[in-house]
Amino acid sequence: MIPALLFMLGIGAVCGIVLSLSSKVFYVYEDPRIAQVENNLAAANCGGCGYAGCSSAAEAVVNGLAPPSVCVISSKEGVEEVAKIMGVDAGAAESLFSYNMCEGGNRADNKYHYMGISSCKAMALVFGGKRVCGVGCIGLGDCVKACQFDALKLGANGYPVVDDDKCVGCGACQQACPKDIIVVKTLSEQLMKFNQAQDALAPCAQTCPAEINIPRYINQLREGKYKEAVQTIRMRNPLPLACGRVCPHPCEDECRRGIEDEAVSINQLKRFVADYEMNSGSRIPIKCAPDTGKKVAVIGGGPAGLSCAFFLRRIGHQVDIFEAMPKLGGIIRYGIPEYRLPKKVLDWEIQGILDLGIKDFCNVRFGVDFGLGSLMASGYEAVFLGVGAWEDYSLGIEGEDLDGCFKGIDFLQRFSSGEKIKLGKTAAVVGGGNSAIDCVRTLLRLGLEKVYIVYRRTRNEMPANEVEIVASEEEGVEFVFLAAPTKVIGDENGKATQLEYLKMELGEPDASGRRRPVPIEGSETLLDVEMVISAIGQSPDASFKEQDPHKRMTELELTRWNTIDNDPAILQASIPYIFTGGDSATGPALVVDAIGSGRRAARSIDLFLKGEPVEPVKDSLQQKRIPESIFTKVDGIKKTARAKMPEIPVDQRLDSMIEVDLVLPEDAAHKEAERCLNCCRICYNPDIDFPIAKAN
Amino acid sequence: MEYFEIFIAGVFINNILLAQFLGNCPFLGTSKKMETAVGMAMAVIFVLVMAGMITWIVDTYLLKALDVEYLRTVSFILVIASLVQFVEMFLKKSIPGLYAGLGIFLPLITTNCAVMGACLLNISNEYSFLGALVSSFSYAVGFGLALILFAGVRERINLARVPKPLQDTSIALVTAGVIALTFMSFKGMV
Amino acid sequence: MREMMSMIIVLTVLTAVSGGLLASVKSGTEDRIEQQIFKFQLAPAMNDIFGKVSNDPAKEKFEIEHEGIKYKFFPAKLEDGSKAVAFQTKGKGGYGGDVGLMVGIDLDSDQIVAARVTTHSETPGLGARAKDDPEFVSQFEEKTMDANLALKGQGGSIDAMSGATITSQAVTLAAIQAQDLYKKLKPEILKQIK
Amino acid sequence: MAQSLAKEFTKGLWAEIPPFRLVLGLCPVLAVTKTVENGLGMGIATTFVLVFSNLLVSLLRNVIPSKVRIACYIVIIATFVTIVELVMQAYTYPLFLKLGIFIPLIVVNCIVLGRAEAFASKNSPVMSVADGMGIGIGFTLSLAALGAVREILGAGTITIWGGNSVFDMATSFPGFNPFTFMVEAPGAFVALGLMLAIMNLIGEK
Repeated sequence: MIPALLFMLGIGAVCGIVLSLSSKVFYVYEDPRIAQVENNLAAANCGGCGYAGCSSAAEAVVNGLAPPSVCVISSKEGVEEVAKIMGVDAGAAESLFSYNMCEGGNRADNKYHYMGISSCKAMALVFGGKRVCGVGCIGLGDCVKACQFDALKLGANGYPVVDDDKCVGCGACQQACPKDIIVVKTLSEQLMKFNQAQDALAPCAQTCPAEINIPRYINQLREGKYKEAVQTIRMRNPLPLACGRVCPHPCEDECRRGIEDEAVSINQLKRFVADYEMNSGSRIPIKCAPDTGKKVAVIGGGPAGLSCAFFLRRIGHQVDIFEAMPKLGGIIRYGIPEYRLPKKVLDWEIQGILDLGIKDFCNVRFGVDFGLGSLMASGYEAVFLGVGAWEDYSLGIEGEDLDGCFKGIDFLQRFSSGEKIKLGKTAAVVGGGNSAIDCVRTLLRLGLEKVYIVYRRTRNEMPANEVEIVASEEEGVEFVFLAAPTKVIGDENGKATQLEYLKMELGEPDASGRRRPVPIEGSETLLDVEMVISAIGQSPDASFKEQDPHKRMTELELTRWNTIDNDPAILQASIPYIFTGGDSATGPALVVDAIGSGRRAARSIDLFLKGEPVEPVKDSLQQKRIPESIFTKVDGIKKTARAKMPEIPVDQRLDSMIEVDLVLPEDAAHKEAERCLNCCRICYNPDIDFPIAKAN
Repeated sequence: MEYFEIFIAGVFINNILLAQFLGNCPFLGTSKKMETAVGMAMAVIFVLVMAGMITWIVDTYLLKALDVEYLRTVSFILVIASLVQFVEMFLKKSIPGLYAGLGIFLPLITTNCAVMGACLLNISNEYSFLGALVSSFSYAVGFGLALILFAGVRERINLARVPKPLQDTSIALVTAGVIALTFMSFKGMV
Repeated sequence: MREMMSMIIVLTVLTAVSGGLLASVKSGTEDRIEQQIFKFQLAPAMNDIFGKVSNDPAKEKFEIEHEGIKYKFFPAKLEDGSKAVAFQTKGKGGYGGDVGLMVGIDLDSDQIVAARVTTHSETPGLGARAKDDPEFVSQFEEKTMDANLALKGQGGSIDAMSGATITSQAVTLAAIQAQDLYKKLKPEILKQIK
Repeated sequence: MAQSLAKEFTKGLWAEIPPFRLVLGLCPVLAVTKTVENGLGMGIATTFVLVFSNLLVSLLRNVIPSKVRIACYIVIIATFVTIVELVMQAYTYPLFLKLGIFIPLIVVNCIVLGRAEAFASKNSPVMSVADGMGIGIGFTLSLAALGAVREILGAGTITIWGGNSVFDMATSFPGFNPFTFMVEAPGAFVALGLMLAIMNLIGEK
């Protein structure tokens, strides 16, 4: 009895002393959460989880490599406890979901006859799989086999479908997939994903500046899943209603169907599902990641600022928008006329974004009412500068300041703000872009008798959207091509009466590929107009740089076009905590460009806030094309006519600012969606070959 | 020569995993990837040799001397657990490079019956100190050998189409059975 | 510091309590364990070796220490009146460790009365036969202390069990050890028996 | 209370039955299941340790400092293992001999330590005992089942307590030849693997 007692006493004391001393002597700092998590794992160190013991597993959980449910013997309470500990850091606590990029569409042909074992991994080893399409899903269901939670099925078309309720985000499927078709990402990661050279991307999705997964939402529309389609769009674009109306849809230029037939009318389909949501009377809930506790200021409530704020909010940051105008929207509120984008629609859309918990402060001008100093003092850790390009270029000709002369954006904005403008009976709008068209079409609706467009090149070179040009032609605008204004002539009261211009002829093509107009000597011509509006482009108004007394402001660099200088891949300005995008960084561009750059800036800001190096997306496409995905011919297409956009007849639309373009009816939208070839989405034949494809 | 026999017997004939059935949990757990298997094998060699020595000393100079051999189980496991925890803390602080490669496997070994089992076998075989050292080492090498072989096979099996009910652990066990069968042929070698 | 102290104290107290508890369980079960060992390991073997005896070997057992190891000797009075002693030795080298062999030796003629395998953990069906198969161990009967009890393959006089050479060898090693021990300890054994 | 108690108890019998659902504690599972008797004996010994160590860990859960908790749990478990060892030696000696080294190795059975840490250290003593009992009985049943399969195929018999054969293949199926492979080491792996597959098959439906 005594020796046993003494022996155990001794050995216990020795072990206790050694352990407690060495825990002090060999103390190494590690994330305190690792110990907390480890305390809630089973501590059997059994290795059943595949990690080297409980502390490695705990470390993996804390580093976000393993889910809280990593432990195979832990109780449910243990898992919840771990999840709670990890909940302190929202970034890591965000639940992961599998997400498959490739889902349904047409099949790719076989390159060879495969007779090996039924495993994607095995087939991928042989020339990257038997399908002609090198990027797509192989479809033998390695991911399904890998899933322990029954959350994956091979769907009716043979591609994997994820059941979000069952998926725990363990990542087994992602590891099993040899093609990166199925990826496990948090919502934030999905939102911050940018097109990369190795992705399975249809040409349209490569082209879209906002990088919307176009084939996915068209497919969802086709299946009647309108809500899901809207959600797909909102992963990349917070303004589907606005874009569905005003986007010049560069995506359609690359549509494979357009090679043999007319391109799919992608934008009308977007408008169809977006309008469906608005008219359904209820908003589709938008998921956001848990709060991170970081604050970001977005200056400028235009498309770029709204997009940046929307995505920052969705990945968990607190965002406040500062806007100089009385209402949010920027150029799409004040630059785009009511008949193209009704204010009611825009209000509805912006409210949806604000409902995520974004605060807006309107009627405050950066540099005047607040500055960098006050933002920093209020605890904002980063700033997105999206002030747009509102400064019209002037023609630089004599008589430009006469009564009756206006500048394009200024005119549109003043009109939209409800200002009463003294109008004449005839007007000439100088310029060939969308702003010029917006001006002439607005003027027509204001009751002018004769409206001219004066443009120094020909119709072919007009940068405005084709549909806009056609609409203005229909509405009776008169085009004066190859004309360079030289003088505005006024009467004795200083009122404009005539516009003098020189006739031009086309010479050699210039850097932009357009043929340079050359003036014809002595060809001065007079046009009788009471109003002259110059809409020849804008540049950002960077007056805030001088107005803001904060010293740091002098470090902000501008380009010679007055745009804010930034690194185009990460959109960081010369002051590290300032990011910029949209027109204020690029000069006037498309709404959808601004939306894309807003999201890209959100990604950079997120990295910046997390203290990680702000690096460009690897192999980022940024609207470059993947060469192998751009075809010159497409076989087997039966020509079917593209859906025609319904619109209000010309005789009914000129009396008011009523919206001209209408949404496609449901059956037409479905018919149009059927025309989509579902490029880069499914690359195998699901009917044959393997039992796993048949069984599921 | 005697030590050579102990070594061969420990590695092949009485292979701790496949013939003695000790240490099977990490055998299945850490054999999914070759990388983990190698790390685990090294860590086991490291710990088992140390544990073999220290438990032999505890047994000979304390348990037998005090005539309290029935406390062997308690004292061995306590000593092994403390030793592993100590080594882990030591490596983490002093040799972080080694810790990253090998140390992270240490906690997995605390409750590894291969370590405890080998120490108990050393005692029941009445080895001398050197004999215990050699046999601990050989058991550990045997463990590593089986683990690495098994990991290699398992990586291949991942490519094969296995009927659903047999997937994962199930097929792994059957495979382990086949490997154990090959090890049976070493019987009678010494 | 308080944390360290509590770590040491809790662990020490716990191990001490454990030691005390185990010591009392041990002392409570000690006698019974001894009986069990005798009953299940030694008694059946001894029965086989000696047949009927007129004394109680378990009660009269004595211990002799030789080269640091304590050996238990069980004296027996056989039916024919002759005296014998039984003791256990271990042969190294079986598959699962050692093979225990109980050897009974006639004190007058110095011949082996019989031998039986007591403990083994050999492969069932093969090595295990050493325990169940009387033929193999019966070869030791009536062998003198000078007989070469090694396997025939190694120049001795014992036939190995077919398919179980390793076990057979372990058994013969135990038998040779018994011869050796008996020869060295005979005077002391006689002194103890009186 | 009664309901959750029943839940903790029954989950060990199917939902979390070791070693099938929780692939843990494999060493004794493979090593001692040559016969039903061995399997049952091992299972009961493990259950005893599970129940009492769960109880004690649960009682002491607020006293033990977290840095030495593993060491403390191990001491508690090892103490009960030694008690089992001594008691088995005193009362079921033949079984003790057959189980051999695997009795002390209950200490390092991941199931025991796993339950102590994952369950008992966070729950009340009553719950912990129910949990230990459930898991222990599940473990015992699996061991016995595996033992039965291996013994029938490998030796052709089922033997329970004291060497009485309750079932003999040779009498039921004349001409049956024992499949010695099954009682050897490789057979253990294969038998467990196949039984796991059968469990999966049943679970799927």
